[in-house]
Amino acid sequence: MSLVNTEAQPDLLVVQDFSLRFRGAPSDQINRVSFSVGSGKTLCIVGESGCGKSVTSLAMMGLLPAGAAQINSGKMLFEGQAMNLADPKAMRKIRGSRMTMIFQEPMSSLNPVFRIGDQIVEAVKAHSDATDAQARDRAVAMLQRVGIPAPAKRMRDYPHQLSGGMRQRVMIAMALVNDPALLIADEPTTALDVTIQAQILELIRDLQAETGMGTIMITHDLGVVAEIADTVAVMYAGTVVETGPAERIFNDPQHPYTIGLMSSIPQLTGARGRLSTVPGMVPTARNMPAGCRFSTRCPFARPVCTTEPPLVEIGDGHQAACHFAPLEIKLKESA
Amino acid sequence: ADLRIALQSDADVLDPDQSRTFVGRIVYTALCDKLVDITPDLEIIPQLATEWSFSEDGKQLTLKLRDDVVFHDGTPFDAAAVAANIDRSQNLQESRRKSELSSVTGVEVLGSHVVRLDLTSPDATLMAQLADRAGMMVSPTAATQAGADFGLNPICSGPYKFKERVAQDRIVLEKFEDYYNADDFHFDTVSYLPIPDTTVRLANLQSGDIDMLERLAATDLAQAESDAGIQVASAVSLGYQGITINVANGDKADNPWGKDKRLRQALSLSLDREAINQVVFNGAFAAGNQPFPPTSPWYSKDFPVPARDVEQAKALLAEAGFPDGIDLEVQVPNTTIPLQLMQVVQSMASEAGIRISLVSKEFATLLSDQTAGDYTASQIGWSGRVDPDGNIHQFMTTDAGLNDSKYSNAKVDALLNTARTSNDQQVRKESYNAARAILNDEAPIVYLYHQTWIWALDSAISGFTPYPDGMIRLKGMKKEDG
Amino acid sequence: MLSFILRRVVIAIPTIILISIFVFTLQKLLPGDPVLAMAGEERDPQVLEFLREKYRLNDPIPVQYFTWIGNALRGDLGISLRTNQPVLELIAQKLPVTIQLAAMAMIFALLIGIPAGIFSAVKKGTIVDYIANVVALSGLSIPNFWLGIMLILLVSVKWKLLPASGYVPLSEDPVRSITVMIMPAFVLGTALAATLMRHTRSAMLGVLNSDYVRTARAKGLVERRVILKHAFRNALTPIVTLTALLFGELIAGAVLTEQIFTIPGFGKLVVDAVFNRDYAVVQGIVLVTAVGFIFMNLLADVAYVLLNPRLRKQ
Amino acid sequence: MDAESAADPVLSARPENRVWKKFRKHRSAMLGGVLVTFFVLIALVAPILPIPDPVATDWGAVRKAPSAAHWLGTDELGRDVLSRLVWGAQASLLAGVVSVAIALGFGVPLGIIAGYFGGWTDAIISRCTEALLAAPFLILAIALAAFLGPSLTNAMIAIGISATPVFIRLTRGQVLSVAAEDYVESARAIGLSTPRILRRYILPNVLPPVLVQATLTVATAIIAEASLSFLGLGQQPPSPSWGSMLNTAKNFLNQAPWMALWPGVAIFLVVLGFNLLGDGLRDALDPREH
Amino acid sequence: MSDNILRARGLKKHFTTGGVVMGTAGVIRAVDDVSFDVRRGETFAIVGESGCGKSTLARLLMRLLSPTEGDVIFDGIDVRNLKGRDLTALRRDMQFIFQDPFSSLNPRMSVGKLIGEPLETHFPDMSGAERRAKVSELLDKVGLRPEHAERYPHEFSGGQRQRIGIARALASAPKLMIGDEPVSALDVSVQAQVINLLGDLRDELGLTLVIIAHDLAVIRHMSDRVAVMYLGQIVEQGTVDTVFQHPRHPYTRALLSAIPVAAYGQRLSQTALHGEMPSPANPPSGCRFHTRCPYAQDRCTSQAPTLRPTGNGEDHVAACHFFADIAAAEPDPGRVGTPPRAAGASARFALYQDAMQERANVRSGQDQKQQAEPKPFHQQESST
Ligand SMILES: Nc1ncnc2c1ncn2[C@@H]1O[C@H](COP(=O)(O)OP(=O)(O)OP(=O)(O)O)[C@@H](O)[C@H]1O
Ligand SMILES: Nc1ncnc2c1ncn2[C@@H]1O[C@H](COP(=O)(O)OP(=O)(O)OP(=O)(O)O)[C@@H](O)[C@H]1O
Ligand SMILES: [Mg+2]
Ligand SMILES: [Mg+2]
Repeated sequence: MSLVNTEAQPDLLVVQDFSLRFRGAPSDQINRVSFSVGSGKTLCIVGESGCGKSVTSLAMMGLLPAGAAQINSGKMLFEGQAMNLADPKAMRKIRGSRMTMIFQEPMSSLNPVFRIGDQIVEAVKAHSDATDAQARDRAVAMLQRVGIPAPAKRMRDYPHQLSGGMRQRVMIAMALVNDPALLIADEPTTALDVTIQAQILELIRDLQAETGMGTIMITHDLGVVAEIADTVAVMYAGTVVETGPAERIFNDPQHPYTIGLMSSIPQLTGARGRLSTVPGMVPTARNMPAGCRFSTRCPFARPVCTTEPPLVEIGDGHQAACHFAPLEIKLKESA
Repeated sequence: ADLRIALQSDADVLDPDQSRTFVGRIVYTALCDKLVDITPDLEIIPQLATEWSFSEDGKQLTLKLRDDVVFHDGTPFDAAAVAANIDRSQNLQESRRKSELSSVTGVEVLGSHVVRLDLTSPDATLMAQLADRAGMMVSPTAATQAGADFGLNPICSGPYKFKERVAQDRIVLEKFEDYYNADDFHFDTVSYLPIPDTTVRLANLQSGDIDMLERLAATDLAQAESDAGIQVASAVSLGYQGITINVANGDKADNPWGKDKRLRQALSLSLDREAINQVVFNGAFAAGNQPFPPTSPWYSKDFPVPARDVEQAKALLAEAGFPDGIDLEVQVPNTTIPLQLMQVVQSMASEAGIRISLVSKEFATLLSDQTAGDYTASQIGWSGRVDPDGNIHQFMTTDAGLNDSKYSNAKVDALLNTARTSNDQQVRKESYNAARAILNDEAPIVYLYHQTWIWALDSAISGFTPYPDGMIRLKGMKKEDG
Repeated sequence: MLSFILRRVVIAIPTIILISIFVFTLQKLLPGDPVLAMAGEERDPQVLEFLREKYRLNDPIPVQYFTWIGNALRGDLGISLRTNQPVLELIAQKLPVTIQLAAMAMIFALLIGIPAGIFSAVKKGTIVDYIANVVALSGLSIPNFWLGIMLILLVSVKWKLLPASGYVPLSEDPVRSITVMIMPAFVLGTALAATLMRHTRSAMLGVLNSDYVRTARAKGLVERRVILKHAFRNALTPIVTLTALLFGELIAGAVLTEQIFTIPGFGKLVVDAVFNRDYAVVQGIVLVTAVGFIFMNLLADVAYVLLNPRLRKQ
Repeated sequence: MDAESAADPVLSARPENRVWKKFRKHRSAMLGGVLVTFFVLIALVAPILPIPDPVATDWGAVRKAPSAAHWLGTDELGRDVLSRLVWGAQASLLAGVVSVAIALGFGVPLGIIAGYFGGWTDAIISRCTEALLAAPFLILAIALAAFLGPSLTNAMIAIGISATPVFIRLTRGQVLSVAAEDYVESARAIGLSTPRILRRYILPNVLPPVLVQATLTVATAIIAEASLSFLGLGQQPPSPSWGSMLNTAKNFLNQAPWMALWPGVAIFLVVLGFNLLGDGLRDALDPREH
Repeated sequence: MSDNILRARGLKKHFTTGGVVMGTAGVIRAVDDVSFDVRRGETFAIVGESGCGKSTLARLLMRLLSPTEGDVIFDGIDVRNLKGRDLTALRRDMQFIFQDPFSSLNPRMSVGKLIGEPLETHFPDMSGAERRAKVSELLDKVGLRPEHAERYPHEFSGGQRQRIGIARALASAPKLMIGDEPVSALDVSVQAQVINLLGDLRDELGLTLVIIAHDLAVIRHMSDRVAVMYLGQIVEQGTVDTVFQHPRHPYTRALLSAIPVAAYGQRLSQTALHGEMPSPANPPSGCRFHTRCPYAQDRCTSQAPTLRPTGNGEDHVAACHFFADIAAAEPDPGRVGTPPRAAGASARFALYQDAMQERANVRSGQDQKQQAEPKPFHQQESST
């Protein structure tokens, strides 16, 4: 469905072994995270609330509060170039032009006191020498593109005059107005209801097909993932526990956490039995277990789980970080 | 040139018949001429009246007037104007000069510039009154027109005429070119600026923002004297400060302090007045024990400022039945100097066993409490008058206007009335001395000290003469350019 | 917008009446007889009684109040018992002075307080923030009269840089008028600056954490623009409300500063009037300040609406 | 479901302890605490300190500069400035704390009532607040001083009353936002009575900003006592207060600057102390701070 | 059984807005003429788009808001004019679970206090010790430990906090619990925990539940009957199975088709619904859905449809002029099941279930309900 042939291209963004620790925390909040996304492709990062999805994406944008966190390892290659997160100037150049982001909260992410038109125009002018008129034209075109009717008129609206869905579309327009190579969308539809959500997802898909933009979509809604992902990374407590093509993740999940996650979704068809759950909660930095971070909640946990499981390739780019992957075989072996 | 004078407070209404404040009188010296004036030695000298004489029985006063005088509005000054002025002072309902002229029964215009005042009885104080606000002549034309609102645009015959007034900011007078003696006045305008804070007043002089100030704080004297750019002049005032004790004014008088003169004597004895002067006023003021300062001819030498005698004070207390001391509550105006003064008094009296507690009140409250008799003792003073009568009669005679102590003694009444109606200096002096003998013993007012007026001037100013009445007479004053 | 303002004005009327009743009653309860207070050393009972009658001080308080408010409605605020000047004229004389002083003090406070507040919020937790706060708190704690006299002694007496006191109307000599006001405005402004600084700081701290500031950064805007445009514009609302409140207070609250710098403004007028029990003057000033107070709050509300598009009419 | 407890992050410290802990870590708040405690101690132990009688005059040593005999110099009546400073601490701190207590005592309940009930109650309270704000402080002070006597207590009452409107406004505004919180609605849903909701739900949640404002106002009140003394309505002579000391010293700024310096410094330090304390308290109570 | 515990009749709630500052007082018709019955012991669900008036309706039922018009009858009592003691009694019998577990608990009260408070109010005779025991029992019931009573809400995760809210609601032993989006703020795994808990409690205590949600899967999972709201009105109502299998109102159809399915290869072919929901301050004339309805005709713009039976089961009603035509033209959207997983994957899921079961059994000594077989949540008794 992609109009751009991405086969021969190197990955748009490669994150390798990325670790990050908040000031004063006893352990790394983000632990050796690796993933990549290609042009025109969509990577979905899923995981329970608080597992570090937003922190990771903010770190990539260089938007973590100054001095709050320290990066302990890892490198990021963006369009083949290493990004230096410590260089705010360089980051600012990329940010908003080549790499853009939409946030979870459409209600609060737009500045309430400026017209939406001005906010988009500002984004254009921050990265080009466009005249006011040119910038304005681009903004109007972009609003049109994201499906806002009468965009020239809407430019003069303030955020509060728009509904949640429209606001999120404005955010998307703002993110896309500079033709970014990569869009990071942090739970862009969580605050919206299903009908609006469907509209937004369709929009992102269309734009991607049209411009060849790579997308990282962060969510914990597996329905959304199934809808849009090419590849999926499942995160748990700051680590990537499983990653691979969407099809493999849904049809052949390997990590117990992924399985737990999948089992806890209520279904629209079939029997309405008791839901399966992942008991307990994500450990915080203060009581991070040694070794496998999921071990405290894993029904299969064994003594070996106190050592860190490597992310092992299962095939087709499908990797899982579990000593027992694939479960049904390994467990039998160990039993 | 402009002469800028800083006053301690803002003047009240600028109508000589209605005004009440000391600073107002300072403004009048430039604005309104009087029938007569005084010398620094308190002798009466001509101003608008060139000559005057009392009839044999002392019941008629004939005045000859200058004939070259016009009011600021062009109305000529003549005998009729005098008659109109006296009439206004006596009959304008708002007039506060009524009591000052109470002895005058009629005014006879004898010629265009001769006038005769008819009196009920001889009045020794009259000339002194005519040397002050009661003798100030306002334009009868303007006065008739403006009525009680005259003060908004006062028109007199002084060397300067009213230009503008911004409440609490300035009163500006400009030179009156038709003044008969205009050549003796060297400033084109005079501005009076109220600056209440003494430190700030001095700072303004030092920084050159003003040319002259009145009532320099005694404690700032040394500093002002050491400043080459500043000269200082001073004169002991006509007034006094003391502690008035409630002897018969309502229920509050019904206590040992009101009933037993020995306590009041003890209080007086417990104080070292010279030390008070030294501590509070750097010695610049004058210690006192009478309504007149020791330098005054009216001061009774028989009762010199008493030396402190704590033992004697204690003895008196014991005699009165308070061997273990006694409490006394004194109300004080809530300003710095009275509070400081009373703290010294408090400290000294305590050594004699008099335990003073101070209640500071803001002046309006203090005054109404005092009139109403709602006090035991009150620290208050009097700004002083040229004639001795003004400092004593209204305070010490039965039912007199300012007798808040409600002191009443027939003998004192008789003596003070005699002094008032006699034109014989000797008789007056003896009457005052006799009254003093009684009052010193009864002590309804414990006198403490006499203020000294201290002026600080830019050293470029010459020709200023200090007067004990605290006024600033501009005649002959000059400022060298520099 | 117009109807909003109109309604606010209508609401203000009972408030003003309430205030005038309140102050009137309170004044009448004060001890001290105005006529006696004014008489000072000259208390002729006859004259005093006449004056009491003349100024209707013997009437029952409600009658006095209705007389006063009746006259006030006809534009007659009475005359000063002390100087016989019409109160309206006094107010006309003082109002420009007071407004000039308050405005200059406010400008000082804004010029110092807001940048300092922004700066210390952005640099929260650093030594810069710490110093800014300590300086601000010193500004808050130094009594006005102390600072005022010290400034006069240093700047005027010692260095002879600025006039020590006095007031020149702006219309007469603008340069001198402003020069003379610099020190008092500064003295008056310091405490305000401190208050503003601390409020700006906390408002900015709140806003800097907001999602839309993050959005602005995500757009790749330079930091200065993010802070001054996106963050500060949103922090402005509480600051405007506060500024209006403070300005209202300034109009009546500059007593000590006016005393020291002998500025003939409302503060000194009202103090003298209170001490002299010059009721008409006090009442007149309270009326004007109350109106001013309400007007400032109205302005703040208007600004609030202008600053906050959410409150504007669709 | 008990499985969940296994991974429970056990946070042993109770919130109060954590507030205290955060507070203790707050360097400037601790500095503030030390300052305030120091002055409170001084005020308390003044009678047993080996210092001269604060009201003992000495005509021989009027306005003497600091020396070995008088560490901070003497005042216009030869009294020891250090001793007066120490004894004055009590009046000044009382002025600060009591007047704020008064303002809190009236302002917070009225603000809560106005904010929670709205409508007429609110209109009446708000209009009265405005009236109080527009009335000159001076009139209030004089009226109280006259009716009750110009003592320190009445100065405190006057300051307290005049500070009340601010607390009414602050509390009211805060209540408006707290009353809209879900947990207040949840309290109603559970069937709690209104007084209980006001006491348990509204009050504790409006209090933090009010408390912070209060510590700021303590400072303002100490200065206001100075201003009232300046107008003659504070501590009665010869008993010292920092305000009245400054007030007197004002007349001797030229000859005896130390008379003004020390009470000025003391006020500054206490004000600083309370403000730092207020800052620390706000940070410690704010869950977003860490 | 047809014993109705709660009846809503012609409920309306109109808010006036804008009056304060701008003078343009507008009327928001948040709930506009809603009637329904809730049967004793069933789970009744209300779904609808954000802003359609679900929360307002819930607050009306609880009498946290007074209706502009209409009545709520709870257990035969008209709730409308209750005051004082009677209102307290009502609140004992009817309890509320809030949408947001983070904001609905007073941050300054310990969990024990929070849960003990309704006990104090409703059972004032209870001694302190009894109350503490009861709090422990309640905590245990919702799967928390008695020690948790000492702690404060912010020390808990979202799921745990929602349980505290539930324990609190349970404290007064209510007959009816209304949950305003009790799981919307939670992520899937926590959501599953809370859904299970509510099901267990219902079975155990015989509660009636009214659940508000906008997640249809959740609703289908939990409830017996469902009402679909659009812009302040109920547009369709019926048993869950009927509504999900034979949706009649075009809005319900759109809703159902917009749900993304968490299974690979289930992409939605097209956007179900275009446009935005109109403002309740200015609702469209006629059928409120006509502005977005793909089947809208002239009549829809002028004439408001009323709820009428669809013929699919006695309870199924829908408010659309043309639902019969539409149903004839478009087949009911069949729901495709999850495609079969690879054999290994299926085994893995089974293993996981077993392991979870085992894990639960280990603790069964202290917690009986954990060892029960995955009980069908759907209750037989409620289907008619
Ligand atoms: N500035 C910070 N300082 C310290 N810890 C932080 C900070 N920001 C986030 N964290 C912690 O990092 C962890 C990961 O947070 P993050 O926001 O990335 O979660 P998430 O996966 O995006 O969750 P959600 O689905 O709720 O958005 C959380 O435990 C959070 O408390
Ligand atoms: N107190 C109020 N004043 C004015 N309007 C209100 C008030 N409460 C709710 N509304 C409006 O009523 C409408 C219905 O709101 P309600 O909260 O009931 O929606 P909801 O269906 O619960 O939405 P959500 O799914 O977002 O919770 C909305 O337009 C809302 O803005
Ligand atoms: Mg997140
Ligand atoms: Mg809702």
